[in-house]
Amino acid sequence: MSLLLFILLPLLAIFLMPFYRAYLHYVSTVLSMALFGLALTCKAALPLVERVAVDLPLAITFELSSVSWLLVTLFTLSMSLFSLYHLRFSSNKALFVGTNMLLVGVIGLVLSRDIFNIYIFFEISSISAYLLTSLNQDAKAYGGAIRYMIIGAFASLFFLLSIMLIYLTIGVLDLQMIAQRFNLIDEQVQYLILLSLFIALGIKTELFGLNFWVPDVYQASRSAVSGLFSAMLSKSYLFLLFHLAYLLHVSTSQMAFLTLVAALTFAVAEFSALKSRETKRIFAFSTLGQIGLIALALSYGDTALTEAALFLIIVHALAKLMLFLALDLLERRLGSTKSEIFARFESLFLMAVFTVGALSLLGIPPFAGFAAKLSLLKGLAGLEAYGAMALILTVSLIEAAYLFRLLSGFRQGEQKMVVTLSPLERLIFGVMMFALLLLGLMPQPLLALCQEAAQAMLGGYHAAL
Amino acid sequence: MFDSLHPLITMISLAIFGVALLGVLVKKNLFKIFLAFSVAESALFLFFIGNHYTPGLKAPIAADGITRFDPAFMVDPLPQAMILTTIVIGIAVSALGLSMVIRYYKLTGHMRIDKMDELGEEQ
Amino acid sequence: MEEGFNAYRQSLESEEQSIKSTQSVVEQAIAWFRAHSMFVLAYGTGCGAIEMPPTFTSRYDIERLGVVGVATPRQADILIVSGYCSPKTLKRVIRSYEQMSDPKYIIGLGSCTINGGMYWDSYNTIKKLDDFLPVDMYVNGCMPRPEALIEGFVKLQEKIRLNSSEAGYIKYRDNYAHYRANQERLFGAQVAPSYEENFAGMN
Amino acid sequence: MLHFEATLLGHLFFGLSLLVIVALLRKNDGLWHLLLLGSLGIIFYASSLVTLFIGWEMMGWSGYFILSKTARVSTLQRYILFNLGGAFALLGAIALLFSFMGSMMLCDIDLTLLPVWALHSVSALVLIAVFVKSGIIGAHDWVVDSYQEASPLFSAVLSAILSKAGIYLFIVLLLKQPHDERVLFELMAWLGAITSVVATFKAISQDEIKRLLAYSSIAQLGYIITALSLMQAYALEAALYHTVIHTLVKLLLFVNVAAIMAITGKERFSELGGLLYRVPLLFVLLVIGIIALAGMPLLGGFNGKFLLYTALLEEKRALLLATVMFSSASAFLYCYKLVYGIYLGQRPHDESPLHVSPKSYYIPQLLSAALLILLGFLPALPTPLFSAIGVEAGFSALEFTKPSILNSPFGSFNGAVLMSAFGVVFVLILGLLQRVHSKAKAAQNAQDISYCGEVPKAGVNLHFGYGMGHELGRIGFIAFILRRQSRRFWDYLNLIVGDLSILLRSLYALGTQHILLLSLLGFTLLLLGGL
Amino acid sequence: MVLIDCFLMLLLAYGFGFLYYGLYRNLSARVHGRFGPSLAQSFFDSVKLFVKEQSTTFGWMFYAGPIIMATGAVLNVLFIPFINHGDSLQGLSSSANLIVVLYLMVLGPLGNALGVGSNGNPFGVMGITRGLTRLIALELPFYLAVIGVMIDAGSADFSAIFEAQSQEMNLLKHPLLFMAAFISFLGFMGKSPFDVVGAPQEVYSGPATEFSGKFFALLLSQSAMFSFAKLLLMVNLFLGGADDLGDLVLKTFVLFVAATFIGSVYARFSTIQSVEFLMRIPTLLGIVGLALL
Repeated sequence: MSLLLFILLPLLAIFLMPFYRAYLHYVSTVLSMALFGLALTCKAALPLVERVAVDLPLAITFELSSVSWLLVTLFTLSMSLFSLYHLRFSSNKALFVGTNMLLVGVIGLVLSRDIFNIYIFFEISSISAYLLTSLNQDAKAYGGAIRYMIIGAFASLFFLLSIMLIYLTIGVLDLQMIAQRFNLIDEQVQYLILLSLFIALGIKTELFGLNFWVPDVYQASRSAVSGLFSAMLSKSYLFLLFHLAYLLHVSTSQMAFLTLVAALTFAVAEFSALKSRETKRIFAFSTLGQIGLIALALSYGDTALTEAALFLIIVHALAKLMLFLALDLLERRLGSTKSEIFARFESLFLMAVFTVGALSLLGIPPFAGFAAKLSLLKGLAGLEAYGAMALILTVSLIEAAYLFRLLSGFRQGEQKMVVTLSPLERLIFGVMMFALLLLGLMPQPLLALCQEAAQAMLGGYHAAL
Repeated sequence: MFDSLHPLITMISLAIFGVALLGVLVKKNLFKIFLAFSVAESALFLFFIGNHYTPGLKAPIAADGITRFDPAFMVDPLPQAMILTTIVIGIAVSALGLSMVIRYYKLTGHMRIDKMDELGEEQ
Repeated sequence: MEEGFNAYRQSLESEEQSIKSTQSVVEQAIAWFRAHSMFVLAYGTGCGAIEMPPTFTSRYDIERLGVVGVATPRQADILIVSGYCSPKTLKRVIRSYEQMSDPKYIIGLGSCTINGGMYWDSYNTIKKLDDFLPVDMYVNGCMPRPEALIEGFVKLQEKIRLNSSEAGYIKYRDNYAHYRANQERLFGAQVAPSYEENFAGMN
Repeated sequence: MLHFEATLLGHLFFGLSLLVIVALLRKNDGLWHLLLLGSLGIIFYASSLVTLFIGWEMMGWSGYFILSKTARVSTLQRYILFNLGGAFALLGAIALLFSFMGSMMLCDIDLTLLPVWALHSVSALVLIAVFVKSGIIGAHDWVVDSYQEASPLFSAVLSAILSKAGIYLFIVLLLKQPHDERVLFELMAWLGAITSVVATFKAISQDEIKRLLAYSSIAQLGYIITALSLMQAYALEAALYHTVIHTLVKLLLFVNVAAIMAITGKERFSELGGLLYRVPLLFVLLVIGIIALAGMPLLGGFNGKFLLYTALLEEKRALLLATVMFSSASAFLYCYKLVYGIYLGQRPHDESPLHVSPKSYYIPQLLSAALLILLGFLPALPTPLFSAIGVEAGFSALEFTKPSILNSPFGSFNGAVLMSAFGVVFVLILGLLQRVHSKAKAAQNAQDISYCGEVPKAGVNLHFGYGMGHELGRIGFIAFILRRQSRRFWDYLNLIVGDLSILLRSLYALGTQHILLLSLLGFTLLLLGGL
Repeated sequence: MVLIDCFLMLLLAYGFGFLYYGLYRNLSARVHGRFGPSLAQSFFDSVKLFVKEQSTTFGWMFYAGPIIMATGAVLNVLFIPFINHGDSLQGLSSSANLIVVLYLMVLGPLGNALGVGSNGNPFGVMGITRGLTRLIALELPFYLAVIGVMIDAGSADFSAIFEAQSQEMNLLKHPLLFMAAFISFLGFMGKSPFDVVGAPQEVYSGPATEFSGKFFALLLSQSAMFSFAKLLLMVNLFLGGADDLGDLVLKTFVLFVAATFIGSVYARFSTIQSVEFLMRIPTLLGIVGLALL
């Protein structure tokens, strides 16, 4: 049960693609479900370290700590839901390649413990993201993809610069060893490395100041694809940013700066969603907002808050994927993605899906978002961070404003197009809605997992303080 | 830290890197932007390899007669391997980017970055 | 039969004795109260209306007799038709009279209500009020002074005390058809709705 | 997440909500009403702060989805934003409390242990939730709009029950305050009184029926809030008593208005009138309702107010009592307007046919009318329950002699004597009036009114009495109140937030190269700053 | 025993009511320089109206309205004790207190309003609206004064109020409160500055437009008893209550004469003027009186 399976199997599937050209979606569904099963089975043997030795000094190590296990399970789960949803449609080669490469890149980011290895998966996930953005093959898709590539390339430049500086100064690539020797480096160079890392990963985790490109990309790509982006892509980079921050013992003032940036992301994104008319951009802003919230929680470096953040990651991924898949359904049936489409379709089930998704995003009981928001607020109150609490509470009022404006569309409009869902789609959305409700009413088991993951993530950081 | 780096190479590579970034920011044509990015990347490679290379040592290639890696008179092979993979990745990214630019040009008839107005709120 | 004012007085007094003997104490008490509290409808119909305010002021002070002006016909007992009466006014007068509750009395001031007075040949006044409404007490004089008006009230009090059967309201009720015919002849289509049902089952 | 515990207070409030929702259950949105009842059950039987909050929010959004069937989008937005604003304030308070108390269970919440600033901030946050829910004067626009635009039966539920959730929250969370830290409750008392005065005058000048009833609910809740802020056994009893009465009265009035709307299809005073002799039973029920609403001694409405007055007297709050009595006296004007506008006066000449009145509207009205009359006869009937709740909340027990005698620190009165005296005297006078010499004759028809000798023609609208309250606009002090509009403040705020959002959104419309320039600039600034 | 007591109180109230009403007409006549009717003229008027042959009615609500109004007046009389000690002429006041009586005074106008509303005459409703608007402003100073009295007495029961005034009348103890209460008492009595409700010319005698025959009689007799009840209330609250019947007559007479003379001197305020006046000076007096409690 080596960790490499997570990386190799999807790549192998891409390689053997010509053999099953017509059943691509079935293959990717089976593949992602298998990986999901695999992830669940190796829960017991945590933490799993695997060293792939080419020649003794040159070795690539993969580590599956409880945090990365949680994320890998989340990624494989969202991937299987995504491909289940696509079973109905005709097989699309680019989509198959893109999604599987994205899965590999994202899992690689989370697993690898070697800085250069991270760079490779950084590039793999980026390339697959560029490909997926341009799936619609029209001017809008290509425009979005090109913009994404330019900014992605800019980010990889800085990441490359930081790797080179690290290697030039301490000559080692393994994260553990970098962590030990990091404070040997000269003060300015440390700051330069951290800064370039922050810029590179900041662009990828879509923090404030560096995330102005995100709404365009979400608007350009298909809704289902943007669902994948918000469920997997930004989450993995978020984990990476804070994993490196904790490993390299970033100073408290820099952590405070991160908190400020995260708070700004949350507030600015939610505010700018208020008057937007484009549904995909609204959900993009909402994703940015939630990322800001997760970053805010992670930036305090406190186990309770990190536990809440991880729980929020999972809940947000589920809710946002559901919303985007439902939006994709609508987009395929009605064509446009203006926010008026909410007034032009007639399907009780789909309305329920949007309502459950919106309420969970907002953190309204009895859905999962509430448990996340409550533990977040409890953690903040424990740290007496009352400013952050006030910010979260007031800005989520803005969030409520635009989400309920969307929901109120159901009552407006006259001649509505009846949208019928296939039993499979009803099953997928039903499962996801039930999961959100279940997590809302009984969050304890998942919270315990997140607690354990939080301790694993912050173990080193607390030891050093 | 700057004393251990080779001053001349660092200066040249940073200069090239600056020019490349300037190109990315100023140039309007998408082709030129992607070319500027690959120039910037190669500037970084130059910086990295230049500063790491100690003159007089052999390249770490298993030629005839040398079967085992010997740090005494062989250069550290790791950066070489890294840069090689990065070059490959760089080429892959620019290939994908340029093919998209061509497709975009076929669809919209222009390649100017400041005229890309399909996305945004007004539509 | 003697003529003149005194003769009329004697006939009234003798009639009073004869009626008093026939009525029970209760009816006499009722008549007494009706006489001692008379509500006049504050409705000046003609030129004589100017004579009524002085009667209420301190010089003549009719309130001593228990006379009070009220605004609505519902509360009023007495309607004073003061002077000439054009058909337009007569329509309102009839409506108000019909809305007053029994027993109700009408005092006609001046000769215009008797035979048209100086407007005898005018095209727009009615010549004889009695054709349209049963008048109980006439006070003559081309606009009688307040003393005459008070004299009229005193006489009316005595008549009310008699509780005699040919009071105006009974006459109106009994031969309503006659009055109604006159009214319809005068007003034609604009006659007010008839008040027929109100008299059913009253006597 | 959900912990429950049966308390007397919970039984009282849940009993009331059960009565209201079951009485108004209809087929078309019955499911949502049951969900609402479930969420109310969660609130009233919650034993942990989180459960309380879950019930609170579910009540909020289930109400939203019922309201969304009939209301406009702007009203829905106003409803949900105010409710969520209150709920998030409550969530902040819960988080704060948890950080000091360490546990979420209600039983070990002890406000005396909190430091002063924490006590004030927790109380302030909870008060925001209470004020928003009961529609205190600044935050009352959503109440008025949603009552007006909800379906008549749902506005009955809204006014009878949902507004009481705030009261329950106050009793559960804030009642056990340390004595000297009550600066907030002084403000709250005055806020309640001022709300009742302003809402009463606004109610008088309304033309739509449901808006009038909405303002009247706001005013009545102002009394309850003033009563609660006195922190005293009899004041708590007054608050609870008035809550019960207000629920019954509003149920009666709203269902009555719903019946009228079902019959005539109109909902403004100017379009109604003269229905007295067509639906006499509805008229009698409405008269019972307004007698209780105005707080006149005969029916139960007076008992709650009597206890409030005596509590205020005992606390020597003369000016506060004067304000409350002033507003409850002027409440009589809108009570009469409600009766006159719909039933009395001349019916406008349009002879649109009346639909038959649905039987199911009568049951809730008869039920609450019977209860009000019972409470009129036996005013002290619920006192043992209220005193038990008071003891449970930490106050001293209340004095209770007989169910018919309601006693208070400032004197008692016997409801049975009052009612039977009224009955006996009424019958005596009726008998006298029948025996009297003068016989009553019915007027001929609607035109047979004393109208200065004129005969009112059919087209003349004689029902202009409905405009009762416009003359208040000419009285200086009241005109000042009527001109104050908190709606303008909220709309201005909405405008600012909208502009800010458009401004910030323009950040996301930057060109690619501008974005790169910005990040490069950020990089260099941070670099120079850091070195 | 209580029944006889109540019946006696009603008789007294009826008698004194009409006596004072006749007195009022006589006194204001004397002020106008004329003799005025006999003292019992109002009694004669009401009896004459009772014995009228015919009185128009507009349905059962119109019939019930005046009855509720009369019941309200009668209840007021019964619930206010005539004598401030002992158990004679106490009526039912033992089972009620001042606050109940205050709010019972609103019951009469409700009956009147319902009756007037049901007959459909627009003038009637204009009168009622004027009455209710004026009622708002009337009750403010009166409540301020009553609150002062209750706080000073420490309870709302009449016995406690009498006991608090045993040494010194409230009139002397709290002159400001008395003044505020007296001004609004004028309004309650419907005396001249504040008699805009039933103005004959403007609103066709206001609420009483459609009252004919026995209904108008009932209206007159209940307003007589109601004004006597209010006189009684003022006496109990501010003049220390009546020790015996003679003291009762004296005090009510003094108070009544003062009200009559003020009434017959002032012209009529319009609704807006009376509301704005009552909300200024008397309310100010009341608030200052309360402050000095």
